[in-house]
Amino acid sequence: MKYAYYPGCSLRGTGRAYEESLLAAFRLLDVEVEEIDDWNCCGATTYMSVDELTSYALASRNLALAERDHSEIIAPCAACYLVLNKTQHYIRDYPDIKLVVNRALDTIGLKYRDKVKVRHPLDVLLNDVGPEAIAAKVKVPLNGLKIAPYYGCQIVRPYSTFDDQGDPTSMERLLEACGAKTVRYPLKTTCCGGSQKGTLPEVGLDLIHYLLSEAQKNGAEVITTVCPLCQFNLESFQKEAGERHRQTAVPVLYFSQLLALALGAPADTIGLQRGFVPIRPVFAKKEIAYA
Amino acid sequence: MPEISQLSGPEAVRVGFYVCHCGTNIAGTVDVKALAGYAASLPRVAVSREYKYMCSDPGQALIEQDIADHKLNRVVVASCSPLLHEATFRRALGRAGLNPFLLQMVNIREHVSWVHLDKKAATEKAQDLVRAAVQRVALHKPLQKRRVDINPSVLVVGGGIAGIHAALTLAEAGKQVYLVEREPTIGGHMAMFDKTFPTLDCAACILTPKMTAVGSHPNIKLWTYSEVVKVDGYVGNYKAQVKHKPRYVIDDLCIGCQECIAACVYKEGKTPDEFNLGLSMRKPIYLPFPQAVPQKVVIDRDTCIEFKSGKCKKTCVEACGDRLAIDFKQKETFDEIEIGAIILATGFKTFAPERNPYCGYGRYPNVYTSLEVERLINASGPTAGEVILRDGKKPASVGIIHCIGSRDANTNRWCSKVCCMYSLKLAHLIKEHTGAEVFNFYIDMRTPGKGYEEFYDRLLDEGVHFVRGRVAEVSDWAVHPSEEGKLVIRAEDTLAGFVRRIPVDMVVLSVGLEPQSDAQDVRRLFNISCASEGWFLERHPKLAPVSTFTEGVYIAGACQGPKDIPDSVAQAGAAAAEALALIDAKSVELEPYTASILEEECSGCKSCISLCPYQAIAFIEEKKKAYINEVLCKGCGTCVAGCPSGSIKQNFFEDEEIFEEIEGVLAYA
Amino acid sequence: MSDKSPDKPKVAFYWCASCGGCEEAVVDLAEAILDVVAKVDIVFWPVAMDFKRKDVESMADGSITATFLNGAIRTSEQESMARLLRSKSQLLVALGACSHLGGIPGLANLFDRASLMQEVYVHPPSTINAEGTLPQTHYQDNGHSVELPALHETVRSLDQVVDVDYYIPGCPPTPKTFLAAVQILLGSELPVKGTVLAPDCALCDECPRKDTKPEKPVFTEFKRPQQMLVDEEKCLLAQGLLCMGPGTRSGCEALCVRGNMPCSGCYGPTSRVRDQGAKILSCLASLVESKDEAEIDRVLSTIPDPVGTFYRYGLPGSLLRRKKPGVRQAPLPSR
Amino acid sequence: MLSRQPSASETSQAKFEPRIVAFFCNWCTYLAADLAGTSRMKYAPNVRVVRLMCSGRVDPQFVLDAFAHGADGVFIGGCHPGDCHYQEGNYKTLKRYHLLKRVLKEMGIEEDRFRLEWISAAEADRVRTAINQMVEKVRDLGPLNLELKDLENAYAEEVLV
Amino acid sequence: MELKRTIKFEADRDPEFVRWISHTVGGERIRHCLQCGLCSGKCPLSLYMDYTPRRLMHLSREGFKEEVLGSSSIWLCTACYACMVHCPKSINVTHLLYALKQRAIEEKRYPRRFAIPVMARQFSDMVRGSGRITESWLIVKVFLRTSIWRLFGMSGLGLKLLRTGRMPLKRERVQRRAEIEKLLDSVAATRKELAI
Repeated sequence: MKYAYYPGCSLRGTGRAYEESLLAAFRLLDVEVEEIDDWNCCGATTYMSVDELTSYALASRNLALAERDHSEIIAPCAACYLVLNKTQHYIRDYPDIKLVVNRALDTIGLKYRDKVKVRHPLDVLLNDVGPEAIAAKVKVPLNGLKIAPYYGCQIVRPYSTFDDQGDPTSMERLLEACGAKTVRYPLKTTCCGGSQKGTLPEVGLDLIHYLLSEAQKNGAEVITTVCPLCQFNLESFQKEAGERHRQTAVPVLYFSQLLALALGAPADTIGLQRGFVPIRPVFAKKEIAYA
Repeated sequence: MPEISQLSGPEAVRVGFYVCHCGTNIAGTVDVKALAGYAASLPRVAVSREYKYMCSDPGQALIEQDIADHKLNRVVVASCSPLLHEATFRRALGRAGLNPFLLQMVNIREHVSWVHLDKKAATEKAQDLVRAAVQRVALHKPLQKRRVDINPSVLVVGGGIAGIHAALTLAEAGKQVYLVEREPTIGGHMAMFDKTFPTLDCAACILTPKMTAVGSHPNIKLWTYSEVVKVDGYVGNYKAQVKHKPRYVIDDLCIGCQECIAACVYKEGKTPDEFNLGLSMRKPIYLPFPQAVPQKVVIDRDTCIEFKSGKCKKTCVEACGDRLAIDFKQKETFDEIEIGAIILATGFKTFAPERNPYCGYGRYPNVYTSLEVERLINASGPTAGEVILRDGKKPASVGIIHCIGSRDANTNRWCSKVCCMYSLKLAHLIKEHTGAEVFNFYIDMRTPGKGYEEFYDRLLDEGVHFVRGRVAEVSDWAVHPSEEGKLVIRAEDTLAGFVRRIPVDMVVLSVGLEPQSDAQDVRRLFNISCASEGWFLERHPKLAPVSTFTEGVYIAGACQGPKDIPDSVAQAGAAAAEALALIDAKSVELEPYTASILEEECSGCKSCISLCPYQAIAFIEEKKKAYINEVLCKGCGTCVAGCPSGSIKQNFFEDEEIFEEIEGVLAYA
Repeated sequence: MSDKSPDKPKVAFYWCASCGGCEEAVVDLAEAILDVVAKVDIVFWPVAMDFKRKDVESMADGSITATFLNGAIRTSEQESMARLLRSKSQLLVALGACSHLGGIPGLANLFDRASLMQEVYVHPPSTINAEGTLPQTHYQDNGHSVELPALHETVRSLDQVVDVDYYIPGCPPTPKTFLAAVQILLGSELPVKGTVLAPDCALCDECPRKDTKPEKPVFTEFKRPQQMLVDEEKCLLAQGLLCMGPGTRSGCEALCVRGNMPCSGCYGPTSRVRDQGAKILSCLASLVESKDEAEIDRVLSTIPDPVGTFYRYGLPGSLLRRKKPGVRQAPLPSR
Repeated sequence: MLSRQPSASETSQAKFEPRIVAFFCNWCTYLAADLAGTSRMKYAPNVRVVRLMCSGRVDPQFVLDAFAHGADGVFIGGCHPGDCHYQEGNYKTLKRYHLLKRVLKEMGIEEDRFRLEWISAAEADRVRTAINQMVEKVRDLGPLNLELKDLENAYAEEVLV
Repeated sequence: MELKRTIKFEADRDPEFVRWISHTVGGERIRHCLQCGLCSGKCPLSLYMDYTPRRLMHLSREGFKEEVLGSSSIWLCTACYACMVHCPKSINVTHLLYALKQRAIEEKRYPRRFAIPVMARQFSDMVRGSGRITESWLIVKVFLRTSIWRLFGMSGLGLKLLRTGRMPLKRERVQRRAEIEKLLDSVAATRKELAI
């Protein structure tokens, strides 16, 4: 089966490494994806918070476009994943929203039939590919690299059904299949501050600090994320957080970067150079012989 | 009684119609005047009236008077559900000399006025239902209830405090009681407690005398380590099969000396002790607790070396000596009993806090459930009554978190009713035993009961902290130096209006009460219903709280819903009294809704025979016809619907009666 | 047909939508027919003697003692003949399954008239009818005009058109059933109006294989006779054949079963049943062995055509009477 | 601002009110409907309940009779499989339902007009939602118009070819 | 010490607001709130809030509109959904906070140059124009309209992003931009027609 692929705006900006590494991993695992033709902004949480109806209409255009050729959409960005899912729920639950959306789509010759399923790459990798299949294809074992997976909020809450909302483990299972060790720490689904870091910068710092320090306290050498905004928040403000609380730097990667690396993708093709905290010394320490 | 045969032609039918206002319960939504007027316009209706409360004495008298004055021979009452007052109005007909089954009730309260808002639509619906009833009742025939004798013995299932009390009450009244308990001892949850609220009297002191009384009562047959596996029959005449699990110790020979336990090849216990919730270890041969009734040891075949390898030295057998009570070859056995009534007192289970990962149970060793703390506090418990943590230290601060698995849409929606009070009790006992600072995190403090609020007041006086807020998280990560090495409880102090983090050494989770995990199997076995949560369903929440929809089966204690000890005992007494009332009537009337074969018309096709789950239908070879044994028939009507030539009829639910009803509701203008 | 009448009773036969088999059954009375004929005057029997409609029209109302009408009502002509005969007759007897319940022609109620016309006159492989010409009720040519009876949208049993006094069931009624019915009608006391003149017990009662029927027949598959070698002794239902006997009135002496074929229900339901198909359906479905929904569906799917099976002779006489009409056509201008 | 007020699209025209005949077993669904009442749940007033002791008493004739007499839908409510007060009457219902559904389909009666639902004595809310759903579905389908007296008229007025 | 009257009168309550909140999408169950405070406890931002989410629930259902719309809490929500998925009464707390935020913007109840509404405005303009968001330009525009100084304060970070190729200056666009406009126009039209 070929999945529809919805990158969303962030994966073309701050989250480029996410897209680069995820697509590389998909290629190496024979997961076929096809980018949705002429997709548009999902409506994102910011839009949703001020003008919901419009955001549903925007999201539904992507759903309707995907539905023409596909039965499942992969949406890697947490915000996009949430918005697309929420749109589906609301169109089902509220007739008014359905009416607005249907009319709007009608004006551009599209129709939404509620036939497409929105899925996160973690879900696809875990349930469609499977950790065993991944383990079998690992070329560069991660040699017990200690990883603190950070899930953040929006891929586990409120709509995700593929993992536990309080204690998700899908990233652990995938990364352990690649030979890494994962560390248990209490904050893996606690909010990083989200877009507040951009609008009310002071607020997010404490949150970021607790996250980083708890992960490190439990032995993490690397933190992995599934969301461009989380990744950005966790790695960009380590210095500021450090000034406040005394803190050592820790690399923050997308889980897909480590996955692709383990599957044998060359390091320079999966956006490793785009991180602010250098990762190569960590790999060197762990004697990870990446390509 | 008037001769009904003379009423055979439809012209002779005279219907009296009565609509009840039920105060404003019905009249508020259904236009009762219009309804009475409408009924009066229907064919065969001789009298049509509306009245404030039809079920009241004057209401019933009205019907009786009309039957005499207007020569009524059919009655339709539009009021509440027939399950509530059909019997009432049938008796009224009986008093007026009319066969009670010439009545039809129309449910315009539960099915109309209470569920609709639009008065016009509700009134129309009521009219349709009334028209159907008037059409149907014309076809009603006089019926006689069947009377059957009642077996005077009673089966009590479950040997917790409710089952014990019910069994003793019945036994004292001279009835034969079978008490079946699936654990090796009776006593239930109450036996695990240390003190009981609010009086703080010792649970063992008040429970063990009752347990012993059960064990020795001549009228009680006590079967522990046993389960009811099959139930047949009907009110007054139930048959049950009881399975006795092998304890590998012969009941009659074991004298409870426990020498075998001391002699076991295991010098120390290696198996988590169920009674102490795994806080201590027991051997493969054990007595659940010192006051267990019966005082008979039991062998756990999963951990006993003899069962695992067959190569044990069997020092237990040696120790038992001439008594020869140990029998590794014991098999399960069965008993068949006949009883007239059944009391279910199967109790509850406590909420498993793993289901709520935020409270840290299973992740942090110093997070305990309330039941575990009961055992810690209990003098005969694993720590001999000392409240100490797993590392042996005494806690200096303790957080008691209420409503774990209660009042939560994500787990159980109900209030477990007993947790506030037992949390107060534990707070008091922990403070008494350790002197620790104790914090109670509660949502609402619920202390309705004699002496309960006073107990709360006492706790406030003792200096226990009360933080009103549902705990969001128990964790071990520190934000503040004072939190290092502690469990941190995070909750909004809703009375203060901000979020607090409170570090403690020990967390006690006040777990809620849940239906037993096999409640659904048990209720199927006894043919009763469960409420959606899984609690056994009573016949009426107020007026028949210990009866069920299956005649002769009663419920007592926490199997019906969360209950504390006084409530469980009261209910057990009530259930015993209901059972006594049934038995002492010596016989009981059964509804006459049975089916019968029209012998002339039956073609003997045998299609019906296998449709009956009660083997009530037999094929009579000589006549080549089917025959229904009325005593065995329970009146479901499945065979009636399945007879391809229409040759079975069911009393009160004859085809033509139902067709009239269907066409009646649809025959609107 | 009272004995007090000085004249011999006057009897009529008529034939509407049917195959003619019922009148064949009358002829099949063989010698016995002579006894009957001796007792009555046949005043109208188009299939045997030359009568015209005007002969009937000229009779006085109620002058025919009994009319035996076979066939369902399908056309305008049949309806008008039924009404005419009703008014001329003291007793109107529906003869045979078609007039009793609608019969085989009644299965047309699964379709609407327009699609039937297409099916018969336009689509058959043996027909070339590119213009889609359909029969007309009215045709004019050369100053002459021809009228043809019109086809109704719905097939009806006789009693859905006119009042019926008695019914003789069967497709066709066996000679024995017919004779017994005539004897009842010639007897001194007439049965209650509306009576079906056959025993009111289901067919199993007189089935020669009755004793071989098990007490717990269960079904895991329904078979058709061509799919198996049919045991000639054993109950057909027990062999998995869909026999309508348990839900069908007796009187035929289980002719089909004796011929190793399952009963297909032509005698209709007993008097206690309003819908023969629903009842046999209820009986057979409840004897399906499984409790699993998918398996239940599988077993029941071995009945390929439930309506055609359970309502073979009685669709118009059933509770639903016909397939729910689609969008009703707009009325055409009247002739 | 987005709200759940009935929108113009919902209230613009007078609705067709379907008539639905329901057969409820005495022990589960009828009790659940009673409970819906005592819980004061509100649901559509379009259903007329006929009480039977067991859903196994529902003769397929009753269903057909209801349709033939003007019902726009028929609803059967029984105990959950395995929970029948009479052990397995509801399984008989299930089997009859499956076959009857096929007959109804062949007879042109839409599937949504005939529904079997297992509702235990405790599931009052399910009574409410099942009835509301069914009423909505049947409302969307429109009147069935099978009522016999209508049919008689229809036959009489039938247009001839 | 300055004294302030804190008493509230019935006239301080806004019944229209109550009606609105309980009928708004997500507000269906607000009356069920039992004020347990779990939402506040779960909220990662509640440590900054003037009114905890729990208090907002109660103030809203009682109609204290001034307090609710004037609260900083509604701007602090990051939509992490922790309150919502754990609410013991299944109240859609996050959705409600969205609704309050929208209402506050509609009624222009926010500080001048407050970043969030500005960001939303910029966001929607950019979507209308391009169909997609180019983060770099969005951030620049937001800071230009709120605090130009912060833009300079952040320049270090911006440079880092530029250097790692994560801040492309090329604007992302959909090809069929007319479709986006039609879509948005249709939503506006329907909204007007149905008055929602």
